[in-house]
Amino acid sequence: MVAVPAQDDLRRVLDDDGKPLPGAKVPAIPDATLQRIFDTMMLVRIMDDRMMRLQRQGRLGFYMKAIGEEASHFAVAPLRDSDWIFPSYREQGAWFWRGYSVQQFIDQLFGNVDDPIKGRQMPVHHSANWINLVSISSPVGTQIPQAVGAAYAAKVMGKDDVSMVYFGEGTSSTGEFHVGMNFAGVWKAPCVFICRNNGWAISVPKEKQTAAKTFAAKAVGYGMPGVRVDGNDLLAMWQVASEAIERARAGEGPTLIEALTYRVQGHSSSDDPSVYRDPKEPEIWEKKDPINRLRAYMRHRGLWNEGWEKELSEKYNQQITDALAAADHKGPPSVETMFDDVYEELPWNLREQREWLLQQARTKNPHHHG
Amino acid sequence: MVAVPAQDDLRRVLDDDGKPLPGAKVPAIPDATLQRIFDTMMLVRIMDDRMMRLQRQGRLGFYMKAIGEEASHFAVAPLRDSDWIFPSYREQGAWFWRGYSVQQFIDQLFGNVDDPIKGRQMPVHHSANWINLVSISSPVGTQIPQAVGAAYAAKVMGKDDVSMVYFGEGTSSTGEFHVGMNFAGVWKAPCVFICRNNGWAISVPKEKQTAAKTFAAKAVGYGMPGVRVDGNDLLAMWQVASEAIERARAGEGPTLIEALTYRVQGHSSSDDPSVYRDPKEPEIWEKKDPINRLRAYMRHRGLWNEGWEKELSEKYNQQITDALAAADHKGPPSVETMFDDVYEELPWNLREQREWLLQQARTKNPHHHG
Amino acid sequence: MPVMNIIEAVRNALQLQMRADQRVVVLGEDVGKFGGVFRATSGLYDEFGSDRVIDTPLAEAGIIGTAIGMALYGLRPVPEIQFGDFIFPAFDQIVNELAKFRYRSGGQYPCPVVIRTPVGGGIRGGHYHSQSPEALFIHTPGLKVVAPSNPYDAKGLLLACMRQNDPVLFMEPKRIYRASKGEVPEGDYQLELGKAALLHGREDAQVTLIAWSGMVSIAEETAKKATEAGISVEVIDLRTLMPFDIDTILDSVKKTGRCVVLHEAPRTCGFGAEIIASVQERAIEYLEAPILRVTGFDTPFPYSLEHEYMPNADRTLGAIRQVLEW
Amino acid sequence: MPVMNIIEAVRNALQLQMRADQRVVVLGEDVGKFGGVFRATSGLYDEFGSDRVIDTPLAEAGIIGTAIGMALYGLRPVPEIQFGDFIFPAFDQIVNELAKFRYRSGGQYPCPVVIRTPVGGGIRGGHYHSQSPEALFIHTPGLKVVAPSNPYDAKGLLLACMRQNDPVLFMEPKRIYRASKGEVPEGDYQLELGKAALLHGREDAQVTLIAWSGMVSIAEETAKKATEAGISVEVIDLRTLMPFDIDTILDSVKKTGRCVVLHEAPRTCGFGAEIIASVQERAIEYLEAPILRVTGFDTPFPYSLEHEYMPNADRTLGAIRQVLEW
Ligand SMILES: Cc1ncc(C[n+]2csc(CCOP(=O)(O)OP(=O)(O)O)c2C)c(N)n1
Ligand SMILES: Cc1ncc(C[n+]2csc(CCOP(=O)(O)OP(=O)(O)O)c2C)c(N)n1
Ligand SMILES: [Mg+2]
Ligand SMILES: [Mg+2]
Repeated sequence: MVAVPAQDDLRRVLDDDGKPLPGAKVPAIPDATLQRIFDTMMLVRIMDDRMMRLQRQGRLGFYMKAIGEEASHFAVAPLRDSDWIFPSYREQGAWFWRGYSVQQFIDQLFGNVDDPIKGRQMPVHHSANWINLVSISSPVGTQIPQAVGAAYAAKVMGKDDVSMVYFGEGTSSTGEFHVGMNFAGVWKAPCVFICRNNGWAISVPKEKQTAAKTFAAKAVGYGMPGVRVDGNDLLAMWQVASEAIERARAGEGPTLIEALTYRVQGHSSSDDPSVYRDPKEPEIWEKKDPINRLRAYMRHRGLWNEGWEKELSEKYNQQITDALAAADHKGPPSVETMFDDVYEELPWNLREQREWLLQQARTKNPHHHG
Repeated sequence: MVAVPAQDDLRRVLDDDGKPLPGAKVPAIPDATLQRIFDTMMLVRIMDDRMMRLQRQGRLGFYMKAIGEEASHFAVAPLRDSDWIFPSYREQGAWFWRGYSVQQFIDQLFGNVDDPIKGRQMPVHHSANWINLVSISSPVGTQIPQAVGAAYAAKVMGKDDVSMVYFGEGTSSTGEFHVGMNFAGVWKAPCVFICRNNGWAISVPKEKQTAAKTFAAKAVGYGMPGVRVDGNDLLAMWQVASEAIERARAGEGPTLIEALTYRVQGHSSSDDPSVYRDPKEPEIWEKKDPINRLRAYMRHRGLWNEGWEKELSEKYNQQITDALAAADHKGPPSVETMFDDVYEELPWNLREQREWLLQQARTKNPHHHG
Repeated sequence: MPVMNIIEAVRNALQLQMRADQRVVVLGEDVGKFGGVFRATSGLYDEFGSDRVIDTPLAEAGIIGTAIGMALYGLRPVPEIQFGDFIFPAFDQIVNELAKFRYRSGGQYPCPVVIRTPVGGGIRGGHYHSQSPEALFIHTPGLKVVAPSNPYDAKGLLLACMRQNDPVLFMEPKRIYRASKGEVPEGDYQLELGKAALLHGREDAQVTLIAWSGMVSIAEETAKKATEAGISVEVIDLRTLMPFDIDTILDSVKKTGRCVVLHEAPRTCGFGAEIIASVQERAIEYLEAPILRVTGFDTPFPYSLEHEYMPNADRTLGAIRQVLEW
Repeated sequence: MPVMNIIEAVRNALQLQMRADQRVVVLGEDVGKFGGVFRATSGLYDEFGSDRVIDTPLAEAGIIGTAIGMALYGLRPVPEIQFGDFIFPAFDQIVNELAKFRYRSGGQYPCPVVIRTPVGGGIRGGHYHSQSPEALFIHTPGLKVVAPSNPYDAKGLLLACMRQNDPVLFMEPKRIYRASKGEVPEGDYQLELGKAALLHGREDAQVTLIAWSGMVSIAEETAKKATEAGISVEVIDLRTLMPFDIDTILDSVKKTGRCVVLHEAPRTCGFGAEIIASVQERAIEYLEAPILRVTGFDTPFPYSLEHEYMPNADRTLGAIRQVLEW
């Protein structure tokens, strides 16, 4: 890994057809691990597809897909369970990889009584402290210095945990990106930065985000290595992430990884890309689809067969169907929970407001008292 | 100028004794201009010295010196009068160069009735719109995106004005630095960024600000050239600034200039560096004093003689003495001016508060009404 | 007269002013080709080009910081912050720079920047697509704060904002961006800043109900229900929050002796508190009852319980009954 | 008992807690070797080392953002913001992240960060070394706001803050950092958050005077002058602003029927407004006069006219006379 990445040196292992490139060093990923990764990528793809259809039917308020970007989620695969992940809103794979269940995922989308965050936030703003996945925020970039703080904490507490933080290329324009990267460099924090460069920030193309040759090049300003990797190449993602994680754990400091991928569909269920971009652009990228490439590679290796994929797809479709059915019977959290967790204990103003709300829910003549 | 400055290529013209370095291209600065620059540097040095003594005598509330950093102020010398300057608080030379008078400078320090900013801000927070010097703010870095906005405005309004913005190396850690630099890169804004690297941010050494090899290297992340220059070498400062200004005016975009210099004394009149740094450090730098080096160069060139410097020093000391005497007779701005300029016109709440204050100033029984 | 919704009225105002004044530029995230995530700037990019309708990098501090520099140099920037909830990365540029520039420079550097941003809940937006931050900016000397509740006011006020020389935070009620429709003159007109609108004012009004932005529609609904219940309520739509129209408020409260303030933001230290303080300082002897507040609760804005969180007509009517029965 | 000033009391609290709890770290600009520009952390670097007393790069958003991450992982960060005026670059991290983390994660991620910052005017600091931003944070659900006025309270409250699990903004009155001296126990003690101090409370008190932070000394001076003028004033030092001690306020106001609120921040939408609103909602029938405010003016904080800007005892006494004569 070099401090200044030669602009066009893009780390790749597989070609677009999933064949190892001549001379490429293929990372030693255990077969079972590789299969679990493929399994999880399938779940992400199926979940995205089902949830979007649900949203289109008006049964789900909002959703954000990762279609075409799934491989980039698996930078988390080489992490240990005790390592912390600070995700953005487009890394479903990271959640499922750590064991976040289909039911939990769907309960969060519906904000029902079983939602791990008690229906507090919009769909896709998950949080799962039992697997060290940190609460997702809407304001982009805020998680970057937070991840650096957690990495620093691990270091001074004598643990050798690493933190990994995800963000999009558009988010590299925020002040949060800068202060987080800069603190990490100075502190040699055990932190791995994954910039998911999917080419677009809603309607704004990457060319309008920065004049830098690459996003990886921004690492120079922070005295850390910057690596550019084919984000649709699972093997390359694994390789580059493993190196950065080992570096961090060994006390050699942070790394910025630019995962080059593409947002094949709209920004979110509310977005319509046809207004601002050429429909041909996504088509080019569909040829580089990360799942197709991994599938092809695994087939060559004899780690994949049609039947297995069919099973996976049936299994996950069934799980989703069941989870939706279960979610249908779950109501929202009870009204009084609205006041919990603002503070550890309710201060008088919230106690008062809570009592008032409960009482007016009971009476038919609601009225507000001071 | 190259996009990635070789880390140790420091642009210099003069050696520490003021002799042109072998093979160095000496910029063609008209003799009169060079003498005016020296003249202005003398004024800065004398002013700093006198004001600090005044402050020590308790006759001035607060002051900030630029001793040892004066040459870096003259990146503004190759600018046109119509170009805009967004200073930080440590570039006295830029103000005097544009014709801000000793009396105005001192009236501002005292915040008296003739202070160009009506006594609104602390000492050294000057503003002079008649010479395109923008109001200084305490929050560091805020002027950086502002300078970029002004540069963009000039561009879209079809003017070929350039804006130049100053900040310290510590300020490069702020989010404001990042967003300003990034917008400038994307917009190819006619803006010149001068990072005065004087080694210290109050008590924090530059090593604790960033892990980057140099501050100039941060330009890479914004797709603009970064140049590192000996900030105590007036000729090199002029040369590098002229190149950046021409580039900007020609529509080729922004440049980051790191002016390597040193804060020989305390951060401000409130600071005591002996608590946090080795007193030997400043001594090394006194040998590189920018005024000594320019003086030596000009002497070789026959552009300086002792008598002239003596005249300058007498002239400015006299001007300062006179200005102080005049300032002594000037009271603060009148009470009612406190409410002006919050808005173009006083809204009712300020009219009411103003009347109340004036009335209670009159009566001996002040009391507050709603 | 054409019927417009708030989005269309805002777009129309921007278009008119950009045609009238070359110095006006629009900047922000997705405001260009896309025309903004709420489409308030759609069409402007095609008409005025990428120099005047600017898709910026993703950085609110950069949007406001550069807008300030543009204004200093002579442009009339109208930046858009995509959601009011995302204005905080620019908070320092707004409260320490934009608001203070004229004052701190002794009047040398006015800073005519009009910041447009959608605010308020009711769109299932949760914590970060629902906030109503007006109180923070009203507490910041140097800023004006404008908050229209309907298309006619939105256009007239926005035009007025773009033609005066102080910085303005222009808050747009996103919940009713499209739902609120009304007749809006195609041509030019302005509404004076600092003047409230008195809705169905009447001599025999028993209660004064004060609201702004998205809550005005709730106030209207409440007034209707009140009338059905035989209670006559006079509604004040403040329209401008800083400076707010104290005279219209006092005239009404002195008449009714009873007042309720309705806002979406959390109660504690919300703008309702200032209205109450200002009124009782000037007219306590007219008050027949305490001034009550119907507001959001002192919690972050919830997602699933949004409906329970938002003030509604029943709650407001309850408060009106309470001040009457007091 | 040793006599300490506020700086010494704060330092003493930090030192005790850092000794008692390995998880406590201090971070900020110049807090390390230099010990802070006000020297509040001096000595800590030598005793606890650079891992726990951290000189950060110059970026408030980074200081608070990393402090949040530290707290999530298990440390107890006590960041210092060098001046309250420089807290705004971190505003998003404070109001959108720190304040909401526990809530938005369904209680999974508490965020025990105690932000120390010096506030208030009176040191010839002009716009940017004088502000009193409490209202902005009191209006932000999820934060606690603490504002001691003397060394004893500063130590007891800071220790309490570092031992509870909610984020706190701890505002220190810089004008009297050294001027305010008093006896402070060397050892450990805590003061309960949310409890005000009633100063010279008396049965026959005629007026309730409410203040906090640097204004408490002005309130005391006013009370003295009032006594000389034959007026008995009861002073409430709120100490905690969120949650504030409504009971102590109501007990006093119900007794006196007259109240004046004193604060340094600009009047409009300041915390005084909330106190007035809350009191009149609960006790208007006890009020013999409007509740008046003595505050900073609605301007940026001026330099030369600082003395004229700052509330003082004469103005406060004037307001007390006014509520008495009303
Ligand atoms: C501070 C902030 N400003 C604006 C937004 C609105 N917004 C949500 S996502 C987004 C684009 C993010 O693009 P990128 O970082 O590339 O991530 P991607 O969506 O492509 O994964 C914007 C502008 C926000 N969430 N936060
Ligand atoms: C946003 C902000 N944070 C903190 C401060 C306090 N402060 C004033 S100057 C300074 C150091 C600045 O160092 P540098 O940028 O290197 O400029 P120099 O003083 O060396 O010229 C600090 C931390 C400030 N003025 N603004
Ligand atoms: Mg993107
Ligand atoms: Mg410096």
